[in-house]
Amino acid sequence: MSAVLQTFNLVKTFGGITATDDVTFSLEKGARHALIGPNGAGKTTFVNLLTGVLRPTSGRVSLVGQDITGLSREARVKRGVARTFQINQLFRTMTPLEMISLVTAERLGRGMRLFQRLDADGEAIAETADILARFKLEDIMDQRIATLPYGKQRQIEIAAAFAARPSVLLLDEPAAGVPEAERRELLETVAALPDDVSVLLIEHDMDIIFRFATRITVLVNGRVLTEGEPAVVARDAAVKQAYLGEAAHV
Amino acid sequence: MLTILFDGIAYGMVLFVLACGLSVTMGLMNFVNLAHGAFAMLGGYVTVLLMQRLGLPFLASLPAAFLAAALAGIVLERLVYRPMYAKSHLDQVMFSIGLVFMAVAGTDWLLGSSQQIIQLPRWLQGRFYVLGVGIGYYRLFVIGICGLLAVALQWGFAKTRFGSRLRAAVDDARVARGLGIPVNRLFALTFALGSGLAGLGGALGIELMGLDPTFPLKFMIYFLIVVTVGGTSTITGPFLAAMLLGVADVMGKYLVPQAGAFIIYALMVILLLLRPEGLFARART
Amino acid sequence: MSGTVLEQHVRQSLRRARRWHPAELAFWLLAAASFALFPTRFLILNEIAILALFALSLDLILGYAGIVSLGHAAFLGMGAYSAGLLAKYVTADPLAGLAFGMATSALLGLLTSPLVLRGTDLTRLMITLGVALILYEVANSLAWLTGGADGLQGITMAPIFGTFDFDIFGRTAYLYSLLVLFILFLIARRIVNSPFGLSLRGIRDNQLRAAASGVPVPWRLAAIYALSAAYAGAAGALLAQTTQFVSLDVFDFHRSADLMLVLIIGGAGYLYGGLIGAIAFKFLQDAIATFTPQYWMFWIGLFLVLFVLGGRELIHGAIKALVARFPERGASS
Amino acid sequence: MTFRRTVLKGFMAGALAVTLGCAAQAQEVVKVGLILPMTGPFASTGRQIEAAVKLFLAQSGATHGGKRLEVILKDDTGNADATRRIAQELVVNDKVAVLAGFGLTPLAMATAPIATQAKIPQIVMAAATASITEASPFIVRTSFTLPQASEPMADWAWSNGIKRVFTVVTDYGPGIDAETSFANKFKAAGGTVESVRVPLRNPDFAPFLQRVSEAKPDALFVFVPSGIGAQFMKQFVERGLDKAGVKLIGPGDVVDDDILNGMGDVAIGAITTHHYSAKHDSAANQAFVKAFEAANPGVRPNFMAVGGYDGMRLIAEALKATNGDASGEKLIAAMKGASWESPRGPITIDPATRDIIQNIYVRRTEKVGSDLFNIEFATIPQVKDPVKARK
Repeated sequence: MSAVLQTFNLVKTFGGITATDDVTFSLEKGARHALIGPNGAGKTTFVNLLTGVLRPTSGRVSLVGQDITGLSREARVKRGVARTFQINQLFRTMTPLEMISLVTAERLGRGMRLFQRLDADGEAIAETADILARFKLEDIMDQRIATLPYGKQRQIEIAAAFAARPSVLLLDEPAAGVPEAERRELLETVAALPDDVSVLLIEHDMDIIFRFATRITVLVNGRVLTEGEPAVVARDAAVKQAYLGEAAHV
Repeated sequence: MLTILFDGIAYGMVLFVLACGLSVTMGLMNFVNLAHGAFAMLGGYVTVLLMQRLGLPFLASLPAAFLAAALAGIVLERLVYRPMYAKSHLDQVMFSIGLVFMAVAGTDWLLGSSQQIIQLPRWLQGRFYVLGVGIGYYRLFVIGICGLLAVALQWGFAKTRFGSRLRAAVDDARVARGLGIPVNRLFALTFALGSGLAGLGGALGIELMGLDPTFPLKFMIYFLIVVTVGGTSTITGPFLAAMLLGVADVMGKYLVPQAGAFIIYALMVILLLLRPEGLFARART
Repeated sequence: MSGTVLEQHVRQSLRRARRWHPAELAFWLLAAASFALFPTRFLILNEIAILALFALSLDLILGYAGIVSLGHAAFLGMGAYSAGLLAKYVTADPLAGLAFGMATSALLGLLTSPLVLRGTDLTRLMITLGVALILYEVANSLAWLTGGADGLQGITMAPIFGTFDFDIFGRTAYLYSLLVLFILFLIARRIVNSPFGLSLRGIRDNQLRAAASGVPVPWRLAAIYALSAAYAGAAGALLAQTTQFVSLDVFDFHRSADLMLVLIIGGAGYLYGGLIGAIAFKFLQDAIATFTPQYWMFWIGLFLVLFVLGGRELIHGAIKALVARFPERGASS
Repeated sequence: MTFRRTVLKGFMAGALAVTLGCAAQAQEVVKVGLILPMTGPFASTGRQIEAAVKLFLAQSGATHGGKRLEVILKDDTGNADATRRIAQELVVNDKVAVLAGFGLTPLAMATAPIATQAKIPQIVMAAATASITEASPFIVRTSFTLPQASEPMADWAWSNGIKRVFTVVTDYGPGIDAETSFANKFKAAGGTVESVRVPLRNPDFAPFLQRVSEAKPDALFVFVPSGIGAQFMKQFVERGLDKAGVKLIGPGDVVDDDILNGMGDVAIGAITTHHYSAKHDSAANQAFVKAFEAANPGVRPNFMAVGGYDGMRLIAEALKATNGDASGEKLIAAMKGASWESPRGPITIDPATRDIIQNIYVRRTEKVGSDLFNIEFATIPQVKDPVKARK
């Protein structure tokens, strides 16, 4: 196995506060890697540094050996780093079909085609259909996203990220707030993600973490506290004290 | 040269009194009230009518201008402004432009479209010289009044209970509400005060800026520049912005008359580019 | 691959979104019929067509990309003066003037887009307003070129294609403006239904997600801003050519404010809003100005106030009822 | 004060077109499209002219040369695009035989191509840039030209011991006309001139007057559109320029009769050259002023009114001369050389330029009783527009 996404001594400060403190981290190819930590540990900041929303104060980010520290958000997406958000960020006035079409078109570099007809682009259509089927959105593809149930919206959030055909997928609490009835379907979706996609899962829910993750990194106060296999991390006394102590339902 | 500086300061002072109400309402309710100038015009016309029809002296008509505009502010805030707070900026802009149109045409219909003229009392006419700098009595009077007002406002804003509540509400209306501050009533009062000040400014400005029904349209841009450049969270911000604008405008016309109003608009765009939050706004995280 | 049945469905669904609704066909048939129906009203019809094109231009940025502007007159004026000056000093050919006006406006849009594409809505409103005012002052002070406050005099247009002369009844002018409007409308319709148009709606809906989906947001916005500027420039060029006169008024604030009103009346984000708004606005203005020539501004103002306070739902309800069932994403408010 | 009058006028203006329109259907009608700024900053111009036009029709009747004159009043708000569109609509839809009015130079210029294309006389009753009559062979002017009024001022100033003049004019056609014609003439006589131009929409004269005050000239030559004259006057005095011995001179626009009384004593002593004063000493003028004030209580006719009055008379006279033939070429031919005694004195339409030839008077603003008037004390007879005369 080789590293896909790596950071080296990543630091981010806001004023006097250090949100990310010297994080060196590596995501292996095909990994199911969980990033956990108590609230305010700097998980979101870290994800924002990985995806280019924020620029680090110092340190580097690299993707398959290439430095991407200076690249914009959209350039990173083009290179294969996609993400979902903790709070849904959807094109609410669109239908799932339109939203997936948009991402697909961008991936295929059609974004500046002013006169292309959407229904005349076979390659894009095939790809869109594939995503819709994979995420079981066929039946609702023509309904306005804003009117769909929350669990479906969460599904679309993941589908939209996946439609960018990433090699690295960052899932920010994918099941947060999803009602029990829709939860199973959503977890199946996550489980069914193809093996060649490396997944970084930011999660609170230990149930989900132990179900999917093969590796865990614990972030506390912006630093990496420890990293290892789930069983090992779960036994770690420092982790228990810093984190698991609060969330007792292991 | 110094005379021009003096003129610019007088001009800026009037602009400040005209616009400061707008800056507070914008900060407090996040509401874009382009019709602010209509209240100023009301104050101006009240002064003109009182002086011409009832023969009231100039000084006595100034408080009347303030009161009339403040009263109009209270009534309109209650009746038509309140439902607008929840709407988008764009809707607010359209709404208040509509009010401006109504004010302009309504004034034209009632009082005619000509420039209004008032006769200042003798002791405010003419000028004197200090070290070769010509100082107009009226401009000195305006600077005096507006300066006092600015100091009083700053004091009221910083030191009184009303002021501290207002500051809290401007900072974060939701939190202030949670603390039991009656934000709506506070706002109604502020709106009235701001409108009244605009009315007073309109009255003081007749001699300097003229007064005709198109006043709210002509000066809307100036008010907006003061507010956007000065920021909405302090008194000193709009004050400095008004001074800057007044002096730059007058100086610009004096030094490069052919550039006209070009200078101040360019200034506004440049300042907004450098500091989109307003030149004197507090940094917020 | 999940088989071709789903692909077929996807294809059909995408096609359905761009297919012509019967109401649209009826709209354009009526527009064409107006030519025969109102032979004495060509002048106002011409003004409507130009205003509609101008509103279409604003709709492209406001309705499709969510950019507010209180200074769209900057591009109208740029197009008008460019076309007027070209006709006066270089060539009187209308189509050359149209192209030139569009090009200069697009360039202006591209140059000013970095200013406009930052900050909040309020900052945008102010900056667009400021840019238009600056251009007003520039045009005013370049009196040797633009005629300053006296307006640009002495424009005479050559016949279109060398055959159709601009007549005093405005017949050629209206036909010309209507055709330009129609062609540019077709292009706009094609564009908003393209991947590019889809990405704009994405930006309007959610910039965060758009960027996370690989859309280069600033570049797309700059592109649509320049395109919208070109449309406004075309409207300006038509104005200059059909009235054979340009005054500083084209840069004036009330142009931008009226335009906003037009689009708000018609509703943004489905291309027809500007057209319907322009028709309603002009007839309203004409009707009011006929029975009270002096104070129409008051009634326009009252209309605006009532409209924002709650009349909008009424009118848009009526429009929607008229069009029966517009495609779902239609009149998104 | 102005309230009731304005309301009344509003109704009348609206009613004018309607009532005249209905009453005149039976007889053969010649329509006159009267386009004026009735709203906006130049509304006073429109109202003066409209009142004068109505006065003429009331006095002389509407029937001339066997045809009934019908006036259709339209408001262009002082916006040139609107003027042009209204003119076109009047020609195409209302089939007017004559276009009249035109409060500002751009408005007249924008309409000129319509007059040419439709071959319809365009009677300019107010706008005063010299070049207007050259914009179309169908334009005839009954107001004045700024060079016509400004050049005599240069002569008067030079012969009265003024050597250095500072000019302040509004930055648009008429202002530039006034500045250049005065400056050229005055320099040719040997004087020195400094100039500054004020933007058309300008809230504050202070910075411009400050320049004047520092230059300490013998006289300040000023042109501003009537209406903002009062504001200018006040600031002139406020800046102490009168006490510093700077004489205020210029064409008569700044001491417009319409608003002169409202200016107060600051206006006293201004020397102006113009073609009309409400105090012009002639029987024709006294009758005109009396009738005008009777019909419009509280309003004094100004130079705009006399332009409108004579303009309407010109149309009537031309129609009489052609025996009711309202074709454009015939009317224009009849107008050329027309001559009569106007309230302002003897006037003639120059057959060569279609511009007006008239007396220019030198006046001083003085108090007569409790009112301010421009008292004429010298006459330059039969002045042609000097710009076109030189060609």
